Amino acid sequence: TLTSRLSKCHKHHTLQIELSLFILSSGGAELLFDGVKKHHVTLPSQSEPWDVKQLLVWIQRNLLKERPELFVQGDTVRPGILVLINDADWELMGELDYRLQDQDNVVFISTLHGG
Amino acid sequence: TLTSRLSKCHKHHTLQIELSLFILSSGGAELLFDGVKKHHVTLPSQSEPWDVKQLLVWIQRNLLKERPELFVQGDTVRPGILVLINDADWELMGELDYRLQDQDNVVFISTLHGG
Amino acid sequence: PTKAKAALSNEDIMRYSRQLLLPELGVQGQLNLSKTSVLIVGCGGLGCPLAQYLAAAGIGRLGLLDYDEVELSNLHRQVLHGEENRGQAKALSAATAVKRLNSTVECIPYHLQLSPENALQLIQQYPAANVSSTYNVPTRYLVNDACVLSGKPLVSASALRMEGQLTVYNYRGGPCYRCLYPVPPPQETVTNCSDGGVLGVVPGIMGCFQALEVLKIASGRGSSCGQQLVMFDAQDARFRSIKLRPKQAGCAVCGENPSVTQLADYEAFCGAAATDKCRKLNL
Amino acid sequence: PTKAKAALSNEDIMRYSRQLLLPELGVQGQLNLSKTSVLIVGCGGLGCPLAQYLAAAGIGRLGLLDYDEVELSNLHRQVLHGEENRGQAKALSAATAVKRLNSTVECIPYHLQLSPENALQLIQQYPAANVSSTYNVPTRYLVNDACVLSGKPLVSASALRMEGQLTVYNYRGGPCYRCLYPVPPPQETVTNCSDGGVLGVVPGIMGCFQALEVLKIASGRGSSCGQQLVMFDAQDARFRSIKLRPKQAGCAVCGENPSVTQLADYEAFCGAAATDKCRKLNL
Ligand SMILES: [Zn+2]
Ligand SMILES: [Zn+2]
Repeated sequence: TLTSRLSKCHKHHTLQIELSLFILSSGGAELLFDGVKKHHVTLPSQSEPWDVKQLLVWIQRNLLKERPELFVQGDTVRPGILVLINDADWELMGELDYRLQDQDNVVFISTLHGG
Repeated sequence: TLTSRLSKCHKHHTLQIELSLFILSSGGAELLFDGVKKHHVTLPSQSEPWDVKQLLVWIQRNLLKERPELFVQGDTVRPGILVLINDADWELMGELDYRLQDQDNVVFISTLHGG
Repeated sequence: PTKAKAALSNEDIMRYSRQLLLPELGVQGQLNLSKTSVLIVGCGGLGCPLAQYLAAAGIGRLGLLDYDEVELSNLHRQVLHGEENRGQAKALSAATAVKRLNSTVECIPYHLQLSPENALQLIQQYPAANVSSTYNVPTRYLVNDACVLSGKPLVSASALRMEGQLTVYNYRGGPCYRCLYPVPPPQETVTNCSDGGVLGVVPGIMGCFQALEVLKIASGRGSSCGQQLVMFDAQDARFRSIKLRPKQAGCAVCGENPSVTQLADYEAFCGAAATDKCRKLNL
Repeated sequence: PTKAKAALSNEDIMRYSRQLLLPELGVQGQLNLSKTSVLIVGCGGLGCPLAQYLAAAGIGRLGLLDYDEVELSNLHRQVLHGEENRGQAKALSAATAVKRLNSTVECIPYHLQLSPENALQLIQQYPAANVSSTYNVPTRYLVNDACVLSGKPLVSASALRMEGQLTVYNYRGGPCYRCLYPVPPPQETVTNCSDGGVLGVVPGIMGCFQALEVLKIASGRGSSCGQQLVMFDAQDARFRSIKLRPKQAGCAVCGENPSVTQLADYEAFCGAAATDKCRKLNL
């Protein structure tokens, strides 16, 4: 199904100029986003399809208010943050290489340590 | 959105011969269905669109094993059973007159009285 | 009705420090809790965790109502009671346990059965959320009507076998129990825990959930479960939230021309007794 | 290890009658519970309801481990303890409360800190599910590795502010904690309850949920939360279930060529102390 989603995604991007995403953060990760848990964002059109690696850069530039090092390390998310794409662990979706589709749901969740 | 769904539904039926539904029961209502909570059923094609009223008759004839009076009273479900269509109370969807669409999710839930 | 606190004591600040930190609660929310009184109808599988977490959080006054006595067969799910409380009134046993946890909560045990004669007077003493965890059908209609007539929300839950349900009735323009169920179910279709069984931790989860919604209402944040049915299936560990119908104009008690304007005979209305002591197994 | 019961006593049948009725449990499931021993690491906000419902349901043996003493600021969420238990070891206080509810459960309090030196020996005494409700990072890796090395499932939950998370690790071929988090988080990103606060009923709900999954595993039905992350948001009263990655071939402890074959220094690995007594507020 990953392949079918990817091909659907390609088709999508040839038709479409902008990419609309739901970005959610929880478990404390929302504190990096000014305490706001739900963001509905629109990524500008570009010739290549957007992948998660590019999304992380875009988020750093456009959504994070301070201390980006608590969100990314190198070109990936920092240890302790789990990324979910459409309610599945991003590891199942291709991680940084996953090509985003319109209306995708991306969640950044910080592991909780309270009890 | 109800109107748009209905028109989508009409269009659907002119293209399609059979109607595939997910029928779920819980809260005790599943005991009327031989204890099985999830049924994936296919309704035969007919000239008119299927509505919930007809579905209740079909269920009585095809799924209920015994004591249909514990499921329906007159042409509607008996008091104490709530009907949900695609995760909404059927009262919001038109109740008996709601025209079923392919892949609809219909839930029959018995009110629980334990504590 | 309950002593209006102007400020938190040093001991309060210590005790509630971990929840005072929450922007969703804070000092004002904690003061709101201390001014809230809640009536818990039924100190069983739902009422036990409910009373426990409301008391722990610092609810001002807690009414604990149950007509029944503690039995050994209750202890697999009614975790406020202990072996030594067998034979004791559940309301008293629950009050003792709650006091052990938080002696600053005003705890009032009612060892009696809620009836059309006493319900309104009792419920009017509890200005905020009125919580039902009662299972039999006549008492559900009685509590619902009493809440509608006194203009109070009803945080209602139930649990049976491996399933649970929760709704906040009569809340912010949402439906009441009668809006959803205008006609009582046939008696032979009603199963209770003695008949159908229940895994104890299922009312545990649902009772905690009730406590959460009561605390959200009482602190001033508001519940997210009005006009919602939360369904829990313990076997696949799944919750589902269902959008319910709005308040019904034709409802007999909360509608535009109500026919129910005072409490009546609910056993006759439901064709059932308001106890769960004896009941046949059906479904 | 725990006395193998061949049949239920008359008192057992009475006590557990409401859950014996369940086809999902029945007499065989109840006997399975009575043969199960569970180690609860941490008798705090999660451990309290967890111990309560496991004992109520008739788990055979319950190990209750906590190095800490009861404080007033615990009581808003750690509902097994009472005001009179202030200053007492949590493990002892919890054991006393559990005994009050069900004296037939073998209860073993451990007033100590889990360490690389004692963890394996302790955990190996608990053949079935091993439950962690511990919050600090080094202890999470320690418990995870000890469970993987002893081949036991780990029913893990956490709660902070108005949120909860739950996963069953190392269960039926699913991932372990390290498969998900091969590298510990930077210490300044770790918040605990003293820093971030928590609404008491949130660990209440998550601890009950842990009890449910332990009971499903212990009775023989199996958990539905392996390779799943259950997220709970108390503010909008929503649960979400997320499909996680499978067991990772490259995992340092459960992978094909594990580099962790015995317990090591977890404080050094995580750059953090294995207590939650002092920690700065960050996020
Ligand atoms: Zn109404
Ligand atoms: Zn692993």
